[in-house]
Amino acid sequence: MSQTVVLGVIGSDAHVVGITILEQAFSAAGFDVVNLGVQTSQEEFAEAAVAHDAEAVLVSSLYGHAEQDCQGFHDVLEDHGVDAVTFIGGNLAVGQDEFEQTRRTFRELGFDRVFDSETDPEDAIAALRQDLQISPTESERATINS
Amino acid sequence: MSQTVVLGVIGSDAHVVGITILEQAFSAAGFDVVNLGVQTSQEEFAEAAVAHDAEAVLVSSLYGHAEQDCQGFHDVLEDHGVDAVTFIGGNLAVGQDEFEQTRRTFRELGFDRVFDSETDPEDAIAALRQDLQISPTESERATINS
Amino acid sequence: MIRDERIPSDELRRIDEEIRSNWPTGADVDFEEAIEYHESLPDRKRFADVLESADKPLLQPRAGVPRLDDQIELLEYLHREGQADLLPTTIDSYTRDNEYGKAQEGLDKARETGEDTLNGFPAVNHGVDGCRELIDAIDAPIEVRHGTPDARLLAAITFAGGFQSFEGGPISYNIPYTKRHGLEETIEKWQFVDRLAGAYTERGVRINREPFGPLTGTLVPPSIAIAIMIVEGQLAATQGVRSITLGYGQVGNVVQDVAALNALQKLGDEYLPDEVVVTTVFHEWMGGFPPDEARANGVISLGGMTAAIAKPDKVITKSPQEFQGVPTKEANASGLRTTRQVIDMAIEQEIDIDGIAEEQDLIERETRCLMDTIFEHGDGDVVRGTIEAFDSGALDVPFAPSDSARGAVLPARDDDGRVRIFEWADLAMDEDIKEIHKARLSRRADTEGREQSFRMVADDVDAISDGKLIGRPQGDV
Amino acid sequence: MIRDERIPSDELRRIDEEIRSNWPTGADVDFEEAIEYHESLPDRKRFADVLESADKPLLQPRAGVPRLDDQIELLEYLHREGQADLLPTTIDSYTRDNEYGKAQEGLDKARETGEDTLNGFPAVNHGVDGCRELIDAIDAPIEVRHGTPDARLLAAITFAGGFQSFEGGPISYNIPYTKRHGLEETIEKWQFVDRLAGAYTERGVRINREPFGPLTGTLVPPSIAIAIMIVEGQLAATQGVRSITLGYGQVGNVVQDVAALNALQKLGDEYLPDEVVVTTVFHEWMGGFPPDEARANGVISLGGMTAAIAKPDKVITKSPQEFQGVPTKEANASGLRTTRQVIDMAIEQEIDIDGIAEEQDLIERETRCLMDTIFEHGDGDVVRGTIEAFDSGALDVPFAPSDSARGAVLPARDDDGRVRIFEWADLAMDEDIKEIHKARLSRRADTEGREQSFRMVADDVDAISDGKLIGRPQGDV
Repeated sequence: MSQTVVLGVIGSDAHVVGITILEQAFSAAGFDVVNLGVQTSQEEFAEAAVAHDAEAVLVSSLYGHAEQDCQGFHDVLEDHGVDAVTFIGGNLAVGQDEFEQTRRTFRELGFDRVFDSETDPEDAIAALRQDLQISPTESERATINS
Repeated sequence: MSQTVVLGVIGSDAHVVGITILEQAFSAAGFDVVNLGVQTSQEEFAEAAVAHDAEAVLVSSLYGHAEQDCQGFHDVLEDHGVDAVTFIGGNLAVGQDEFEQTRRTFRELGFDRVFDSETDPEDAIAALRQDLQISPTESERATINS
Repeated sequence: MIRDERIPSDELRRIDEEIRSNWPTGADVDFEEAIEYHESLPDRKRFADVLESADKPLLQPRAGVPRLDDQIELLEYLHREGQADLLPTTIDSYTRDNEYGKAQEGLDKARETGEDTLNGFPAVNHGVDGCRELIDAIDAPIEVRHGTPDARLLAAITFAGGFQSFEGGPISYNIPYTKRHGLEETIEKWQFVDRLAGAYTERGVRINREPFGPLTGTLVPPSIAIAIMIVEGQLAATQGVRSITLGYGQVGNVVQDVAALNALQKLGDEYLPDEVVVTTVFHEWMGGFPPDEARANGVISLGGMTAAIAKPDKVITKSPQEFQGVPTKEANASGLRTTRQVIDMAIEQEIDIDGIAEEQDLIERETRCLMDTIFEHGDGDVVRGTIEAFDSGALDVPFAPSDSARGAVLPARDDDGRVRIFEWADLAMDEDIKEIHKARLSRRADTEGREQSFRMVADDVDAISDGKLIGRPQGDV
Repeated sequence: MIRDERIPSDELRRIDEEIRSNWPTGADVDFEEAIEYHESLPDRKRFADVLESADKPLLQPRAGVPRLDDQIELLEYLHREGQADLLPTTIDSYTRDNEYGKAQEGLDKARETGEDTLNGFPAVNHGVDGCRELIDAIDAPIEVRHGTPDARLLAAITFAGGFQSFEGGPISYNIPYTKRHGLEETIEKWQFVDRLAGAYTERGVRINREPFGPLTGTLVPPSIAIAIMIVEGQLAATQGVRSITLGYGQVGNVVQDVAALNALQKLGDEYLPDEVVVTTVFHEWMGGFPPDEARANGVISLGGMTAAIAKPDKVITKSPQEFQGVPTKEANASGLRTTRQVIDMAIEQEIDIDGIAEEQDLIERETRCLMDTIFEHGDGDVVRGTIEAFDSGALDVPFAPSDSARGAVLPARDDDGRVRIFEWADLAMDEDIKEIHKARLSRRADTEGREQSFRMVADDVDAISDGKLIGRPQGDV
């Protein structure tokens, strides 16, 4: 049975190219992809995750306001009873100099993995496969993220 | 009877394009042109003016050292008994911001007319025709030079 | 249910009054007085005439800042130092969302602090008089550029304010710009904009209209862009517009770009009514730019070279600072001059490249397939047909953020760098054309020793900013 | 009376010892030890191999500063930030005049004050060890570029110092560079340089030799440049050189430039012995540049575009600061990256322009006329033929400052921007070819409504720096 991932660009962000490519990549990798498109609210992510019984929620953001758009996101997911793996990726801060700092910020917000905008779709797919099959140790996780 | 002009690039300067064009322009305008080419010394100008009984000596300089190269030039001409009209043109100073200052400098060195590097050959020809036929007033001269 | 029909005069007046009441500056619009103002403008400020009578491609940058005096200074600079032939006024994002109150706050703050708190010129807030101060100050024609789904009030004020060219359209300012505006809704709103431009036109003030050709700016197959340009041209013509500039965004393959511009002009002339003067505008590369001014200048120059060969009526230039967003005025002028130098050095040369006619023929056939499906979907009505065709996926735009388009079609470059369609989804296209694309992409796959896959699409999206045209696998081929 | 004959070994040794005694550093040259040093260099520093095995045009800038550490830093920068494939070391003017004493003073002063009192790297003064420090430090092949009529000591020291490529030749470093050096004199000196390169080649160290193609850099008709390249290639081959890179300077007309590069490769292969590997180098525009970096980038990009189509083995790049003389290292790297971006975006595209074959045919016919006249003037000896042909004016270079060339031939652009010959003087050319040029120039005269005259020549010389290719009369046509 194939696994379902919900995909979207959060907030008022209208950058569509990245998620279009992710949609194709995850579909080709055998996932059922629900692509919510651009300008997706926290509630829309949560509702779609419930409706499709999603194993993973993949959030994209490219316009630099991700931190603001993701405040309380995991509370909303919890309120809807969503217990999915959550990834976020893109240009997550206006300055990209200190990505480790950005990663910490989004891990603290509740995301399981944090990717920068240079990440290949294949890396995200490999990471998700790992997360959905076996619970990786912290050290493995660190290796894949870096 | 056509009139003879001696033409050359003074000093160690090897810029040949300008005098090649001047040679053509003055020839086409009916002058007999003696083109001494690049890297011509003060003595070579003077000797050629004598040998060809030149009405005019046209000096070109494009590498920014004209003032140095022309020190004492009119003394050398006088020593050889040359009584020709003398023009100089080109990039006559390293900074071209104050061309009026440059013009004064070369007028003081003894040149009858001083042209910047943007001057059309036609303007130099018109000026020479005037100088060889009638003695222009100072005001006319100023008009043509400007 | 809206159709491609001219808005009656009384309906035009009714909507005009209604939308002008949305914001106080709307009250200052007086059509008759505006006609007089336009008639008072010198020939060199008449956009349509200047564009249509030019004997070489005219250059136009993008530029907009909130304060009037700054905007005047900026446009004067680009005119003087960039030698721009035509000037723009780019509108801010709040105005694009019809949030005139927020735009006013931003403008007030900009006036107080001197900082640019808006990303463009809020023309509605500046009102008719503010616009005219700009028109009076600048010694060249100026176009309004924006990205507004509902641009009715903006049009009413800027037309009365003396602007004679207005970018956008119901598809081209919907599909790439917004998620939730329905196509029927934006078509209705733009019918008003075009009808208003038509009303000026009837009185001898030909307002130039320019559909936004690059669409999503990312590897848009030429035929899709051209079909949408023709549709928007037809809609504008129905409402009385008589000067229409169809747009196209550079894909970076010279043969395909020249062929596309040729096809755009030819099909535009063919599909639009005879009384419309059709011109073309070429947008320098609208995709991702290299994060390096030197390399960006190379991208800009390739655009200039293409323009020198295809000779569109207008070129919208990019700046070497494209990567970092809004350029300084110096960089903006620099992009203009680099483009000008390349065009002026190359345009007198006879550069006839093999294969342009064949590529143009392919683009024309594809475009006709799309126009035919629109016609069929709408039983002959282009408005209905466009809505239904987007709805069925028979018409589609790659990478479209809008819910009004499927965004299921995916492009990829072939082995020569031309943009082909890799994923057709439900796009209405003859099978033999699909076979041609497939064969071309298959050749690329062979060259690269990999399967045709979405991976090529992803690689191609990044290729130019990475310094190449085609997204080959790492390690080269 | 010198002829095109190989210098015998004992004569080579005699001259070598003599010239090495001209300056103290000459004593450090030991041929056998130098061979060992060259053999120790990694493949990626072997100039001929790297150039000849490249699968796309390699880029090389110009650069030279007096101090060794500064030169290392400069080349490292251009390699890293400019992504130059091949690096240069440009020699200072005193060394070019064999004034090693003055060069030493300048170098000493540069070392004391940190200021660059020389306009290049005085390789003779740095000596064999100094050169090797540079070769060791830089992870790419490096060429010596100069402009020296008598480059014998420079060659002896730089070859022993590990350089494997050496620009120049007896005509190309005489005619455009100096007034009073006789051609017979420079040929004799360069026979030694080539013979020394040949001696290394015999031992497996293939020194690449590169005649300077642009000559006077000002509207040089392609066939004149190509004929001189072939002659210098022949002279080098006679002395045992086996890797020869023939040069050509962009004239700015894409069709003519591509045709000329094609003809250069073809005729080079044909006229030079089979054992010579012939490659080509394309110099970006060597004439006057616009006094504006933005416009200069346009000129540079047109060069990149031409290179992408013609695919020469090497491109010598210009910088956007060309107008003001020696560029900063940043501007130098910027010219490299702009060129790289244009080439990489365009090179995979199939861009076959009509008329290239015809233009190439014309260039080849013209070149053969010149080669024939050289052969005839020399009774079959290329050295004698060259000297006599220049003497009679049957061979000539426009705008030549040297007394060794008449400099009576004058070029002008035709209506398409191709460089034609307006004033033939005594140049040996078939009448039907002259008629073709005349007809092309006549068409331009008609377009411009003026007579063919020297005025066109003057206008064309300034045209590119004024922003156009063709020097049309003011007010345009």
